[in-house]
Amino acid sequence: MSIGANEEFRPKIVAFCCNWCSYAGADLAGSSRLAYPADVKIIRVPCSCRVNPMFILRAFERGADGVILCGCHPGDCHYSTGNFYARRRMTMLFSMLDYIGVENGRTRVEWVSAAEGAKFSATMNDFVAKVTSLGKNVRLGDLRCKN
Amino acid sequence: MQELINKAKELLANGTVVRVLGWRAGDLSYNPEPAFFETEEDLQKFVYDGFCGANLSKYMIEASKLDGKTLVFLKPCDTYSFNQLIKEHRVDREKAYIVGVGCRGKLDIDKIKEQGIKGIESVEGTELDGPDTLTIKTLYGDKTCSYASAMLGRCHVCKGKEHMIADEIIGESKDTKDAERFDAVKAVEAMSPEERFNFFQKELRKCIRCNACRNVCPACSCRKCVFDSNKFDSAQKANVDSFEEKMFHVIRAFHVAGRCTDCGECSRVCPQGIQLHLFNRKFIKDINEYYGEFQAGADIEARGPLTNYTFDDVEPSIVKERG
Amino acid sequence: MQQRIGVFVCHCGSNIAATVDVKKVVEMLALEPGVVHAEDYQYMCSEVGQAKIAEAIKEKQLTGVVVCSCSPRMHETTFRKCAERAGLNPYMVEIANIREQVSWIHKDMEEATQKAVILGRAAIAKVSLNTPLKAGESRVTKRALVIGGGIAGIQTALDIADAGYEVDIVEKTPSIGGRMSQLDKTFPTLDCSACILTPKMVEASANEKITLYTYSEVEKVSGFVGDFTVDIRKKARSVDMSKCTGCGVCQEKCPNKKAPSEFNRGLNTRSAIYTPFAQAIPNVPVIDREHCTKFLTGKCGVCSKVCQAGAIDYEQQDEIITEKYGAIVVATGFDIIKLDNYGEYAYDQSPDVITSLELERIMNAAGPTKGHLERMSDHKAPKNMVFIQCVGSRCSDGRGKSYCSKICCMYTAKHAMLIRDKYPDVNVTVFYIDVRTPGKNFDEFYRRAVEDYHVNYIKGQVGKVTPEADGSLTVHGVDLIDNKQIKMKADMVVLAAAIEPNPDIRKIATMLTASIDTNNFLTEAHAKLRPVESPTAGIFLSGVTQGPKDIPETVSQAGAAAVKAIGLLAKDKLLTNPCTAQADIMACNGCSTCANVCPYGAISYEDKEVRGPGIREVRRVAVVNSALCQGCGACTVACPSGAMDLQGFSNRQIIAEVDAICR
Amino acid sequence: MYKIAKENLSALFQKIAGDKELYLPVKNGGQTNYAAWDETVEVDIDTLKTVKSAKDAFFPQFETLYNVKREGKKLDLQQEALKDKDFVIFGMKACDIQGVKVLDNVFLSEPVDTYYAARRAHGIIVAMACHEPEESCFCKVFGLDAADPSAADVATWMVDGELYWKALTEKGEALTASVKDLLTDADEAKVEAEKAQIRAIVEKLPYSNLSLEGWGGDATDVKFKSPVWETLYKGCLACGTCTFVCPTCQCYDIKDYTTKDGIQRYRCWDSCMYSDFTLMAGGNNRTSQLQRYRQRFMHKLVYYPANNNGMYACVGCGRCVEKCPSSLNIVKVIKAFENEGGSKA
Repeated sequence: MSIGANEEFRPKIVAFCCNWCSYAGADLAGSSRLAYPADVKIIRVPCSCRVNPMFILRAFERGADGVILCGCHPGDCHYSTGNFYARRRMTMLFSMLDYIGVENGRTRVEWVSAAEGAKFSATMNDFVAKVTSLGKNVRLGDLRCKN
Repeated sequence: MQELINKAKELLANGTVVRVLGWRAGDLSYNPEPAFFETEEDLQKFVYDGFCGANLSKYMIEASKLDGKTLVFLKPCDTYSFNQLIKEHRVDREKAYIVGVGCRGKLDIDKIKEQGIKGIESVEGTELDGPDTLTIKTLYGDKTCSYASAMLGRCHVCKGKEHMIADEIIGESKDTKDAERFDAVKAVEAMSPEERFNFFQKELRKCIRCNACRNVCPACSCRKCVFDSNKFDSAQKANVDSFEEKMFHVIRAFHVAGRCTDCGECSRVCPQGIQLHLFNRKFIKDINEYYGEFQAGADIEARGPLTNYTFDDVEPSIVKERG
Repeated sequence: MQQRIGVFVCHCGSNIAATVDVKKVVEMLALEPGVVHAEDYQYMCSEVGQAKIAEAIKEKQLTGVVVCSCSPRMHETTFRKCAERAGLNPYMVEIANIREQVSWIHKDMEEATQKAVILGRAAIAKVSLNTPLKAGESRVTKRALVIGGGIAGIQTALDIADAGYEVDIVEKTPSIGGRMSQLDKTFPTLDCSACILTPKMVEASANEKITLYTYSEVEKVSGFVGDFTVDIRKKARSVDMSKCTGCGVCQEKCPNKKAPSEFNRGLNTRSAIYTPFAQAIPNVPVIDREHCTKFLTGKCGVCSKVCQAGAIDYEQQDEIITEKYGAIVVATGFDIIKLDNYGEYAYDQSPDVITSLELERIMNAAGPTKGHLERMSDHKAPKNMVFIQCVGSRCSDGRGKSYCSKICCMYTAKHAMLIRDKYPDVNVTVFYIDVRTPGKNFDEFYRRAVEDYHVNYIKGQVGKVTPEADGSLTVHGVDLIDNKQIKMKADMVVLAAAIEPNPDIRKIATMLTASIDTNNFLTEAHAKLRPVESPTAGIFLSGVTQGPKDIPETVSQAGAAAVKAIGLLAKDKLLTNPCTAQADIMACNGCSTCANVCPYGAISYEDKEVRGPGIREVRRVAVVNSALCQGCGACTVACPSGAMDLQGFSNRQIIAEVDAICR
Repeated sequence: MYKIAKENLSALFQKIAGDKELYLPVKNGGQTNYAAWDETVEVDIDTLKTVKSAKDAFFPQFETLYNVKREGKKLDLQQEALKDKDFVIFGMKACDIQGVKVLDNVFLSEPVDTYYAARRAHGIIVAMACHEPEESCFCKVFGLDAADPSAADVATWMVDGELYWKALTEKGEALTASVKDLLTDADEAKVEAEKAQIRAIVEKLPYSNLSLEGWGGDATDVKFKSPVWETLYKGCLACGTCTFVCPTCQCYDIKDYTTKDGIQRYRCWDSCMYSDFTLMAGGNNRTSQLQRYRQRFMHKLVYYPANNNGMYACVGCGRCVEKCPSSLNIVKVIKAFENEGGSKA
């Protein structure tokens, strides 16, 4: 699974999806056969507020090239307020990563409802394209996790 | 200083407190240490001068577990930390008798050494009501420097001379602010991403992972720090460049975001002189801009910005839009 | 203990196997640490597939199971139950979603197989850290709440009450009855709407198990399935319900009759003290304080003077009623869209351009024209009528709704037929995109309109309606079949405006934490298999709140929602989600940060003695009430020391997944 | 004895670095520490003390011991290569060299630490005399001569813009030979004057007359049980600054890092100040900061000398004096016992 010099760069993308909206949205994208690149791997969490910034940093440390967090639209959280906290936490984290010089295109939050399979697919396509254009995450990866 | 000692003696004598938390004179003229005093005799070594920069709030966590009240001397900036610790139930207000002490800015011996002054035998003029110029006797001759030029970086952006909490106040404080609090952060923000990355790499590469910043921090008062526990598989004491450079300080800053009072102790104690406040102050600046002005420790009742929300909060994409 | 993990890869017929090299996935995952068994099968969810899992659990003494199959939202429960039957704790099962997330969206076999392997590894990494969990129990309050008192809400309430449970209906307007009460006749049988609805309304009112809260709104909802607590705001009626006899004298004598009648869609006016319609239930008027002279100027008080019962109470205040419920049914219904985006139809310019719902009122004997078909501008009988279909429905340009409103084809056929029947000299033309009449006796109904009543159906769209100086209207349209422009005179134009969910639904959905789709219809737990349940446990969907439907469909769905609610209320206890937060008291700071973000108030603090190496002290520590905790995890991130963790989605489990994916 | 003008030092460094690794004090972000030389670094041989000691050159803060790679269910162990190339460490002071001697007693006695031994075998120490000793210095207390770092392979002095160079060992001679063309002959008169001046300053240092009376290998009971510790430790924040800047602290931890396809086993410095330092499966035998604090100084001033013929595990470099966030340090400990420790038997 290593990337040779001549091979096309394929990013590693971790997508955290809340169980109630975004994961269901991803399921809908699947059952509607709305394709997005295989580079995206989804981790199911109960709510966007379950996502600890440490998970995102961990992903980057372990070699992820981009991390996206998807949750219910503000106001539609299954747990009423979870995504509001997630929104503040991620704003802070992303701002800090940007501040220390990490390309801000590598992080994203998107609100995707259970009915938005098309949005899920479009979001992932767009995000993968963005991260691909940024290339390999060299600024945050741990040397020991190199390919 | 004598007034502080008299107050301590009085409160010990009348049984209001059973111990005093203050600073004990060091064996050099610039190294007083945080210390507890239990008797009048102990207090002979009590000192309060320009080098008493240590924030004593955090020591009150342990003192709160002891029987009886502790008299604690807090500078204006220390009182924010104490308030924050009350809010987080880490100190017991009832166990503290707080004497707010005056402050005219605290001194940094390294700031004196940076002026080329070596072999320091004594520093004079450090007391609260001392002169504007310090006289320094050294093995290589007598030197002078201005008080302000020897102040800790944090005092140049002082939050103010008001004590947020105190049972009584002894001594006058002076305004030492002569720079804008967020200028240093803004200067970094103004760099290109590449420059920012290189800047922080260089700064953080110095880290030796001694944990002094964490251990001195009143907000980092966890009984078991995530870096010492296996809860996140984050227990690493290795000084492996990549982790310190990229993760450790970001995680630490995030953990205290919204709780950090900007007391500046982390930057004061870093043996490698890393400008750790650049992280904490960045979060404070963002919080102020996105969620409204917030000063941790100013108001015990106020809800912390990261445990709060409004429906119309900015989206994380603001980071991108702002460029 | 070394884990013994079994991996089961499903072909899902060819759904997975056509794109994923299932054998390769088995082969690769068998190499993962801890994996002692790996196999594939056609349909893992089938009885045979489940038997394979059960057998492997027993024979290989598996401690964890990974099923690579469809979404866990589909079959996680199936496989958990299977594991439980085989003696393995059901929470030792993890699903790798290689259908929705792999085979259905990727075409390249190598790429898809590789991704399936990675998702399998992540699930293996996670299951290695799983711990057996046990579901707790919570009580069920044997009372249901129905939000909305239209035909959907009434039917649901009647069915729940029939089963012997208490049920409350909260209706925003002064009377139950809803949209159906505004209709004149109903398709396809053309019986009178009021004749079939009124008995239901009376039944609901008379049923001792049913409590009606009319002129009331849901204000606040807390709690969870089986144990909701709801605040209901009973708006001040200004009329004492216990005293009012419903004689109607107050409405008659009310000097201010200038308020637009909501019931008649603003086509005429009503008094400031009013019941919306004659058969209103309860038959107790309300004072519309925005139009009442007494409230506006302080002078008047006529109603109070004429009321023999002394029921008028100008001082009455809103009242908040707090009640507990085990289940909540949402039946908030619909309204028609605002036509602001459709200026070309001149709805705002001419009173003779009306909506179909307005036509219902015009045709109704109790309506503004006492049932006479006449133009609202000059009260003359129309000679030519044009119906325009799909106004705001099936819209692709973003002005209206993308969906089909479903009922318009049928009600337009009904209107056309009724008009042609009663006024044979009126020419009726219908412009349509498609005529959609699936349903029992529906197409026959439409054919009658065309064949027996000679309604002129034109396939084509209307571009513009122009009001002329002589009071007539000119309709500019296209005939797509003859491929020609049409320009015709009309005396009245009727717009089949799209329907949309009641605008209050957003607020209600937020209170209920029920998800809604982009069109504001409530989302079902499963679009096909669980159509009357919300993904939020204990919330059920009745009627148009879930999607466009006609009366018979609404009534049958209302019954279905009732059955689901009854199924819940029949239980004494519910098993609770064991994936709840837990505080490690050794690491807890007692700082209260977690409690600040808990939406359920599930975290409290206790002084507990803590013992550990060199530690023996009383500390303030967090305690989670697992019956209240819903497992969102907000607290786990707020906790600075990581003392708070979420069972089933622990920090280490999620990190293990991250690591496996990034490997 | 040879000399070289200060402005020619970069040529010297370039020459040495031609066939050996070269480590020397480098300024980065305002702080001076030992680092590998290359043309881009800012060499700083004027700062008396680097923040960290030169210990890393022989006992790095982090080093990989071996890697394990997993392929399917097979494991492949890959030993980390030992140091097999000579390197020069330039600018070490007398105290830092004594620090290495302290480490030698630990790592070179049986069982020999092969990683350390390889680095020692390949390391060439070029020492520098302390031009301007500072108030935190107290190497004299341990019998060291800041003016004449004699335990090195090469000793150097910086006098009036010229570096005086004197080979002391065979390794030193060989290194000298390899850079001979950059050096010129010199007489020792200026160096002797410099030594005298340094020694005069050392006499005046505030800590130079610190007494170690009562310390040493026989003092275990008396010191361990003293109530003095109860006051001393109170200000300690339990950070690891003192241990990490100390030239003699040698405690380490061995941990695994999970890589993509296996683990990396590494060792890293540990600090006896940390709460989990002696944490074992069965609990922790040091449960309070008092115990941890006491341990550090008992080790340096009592246990180590007891096992190493009276040699103290402190070299008087004074780094802890300068860097402790709470201004606690070994000098304060020694002084606190001056009136107390000996008499309270």
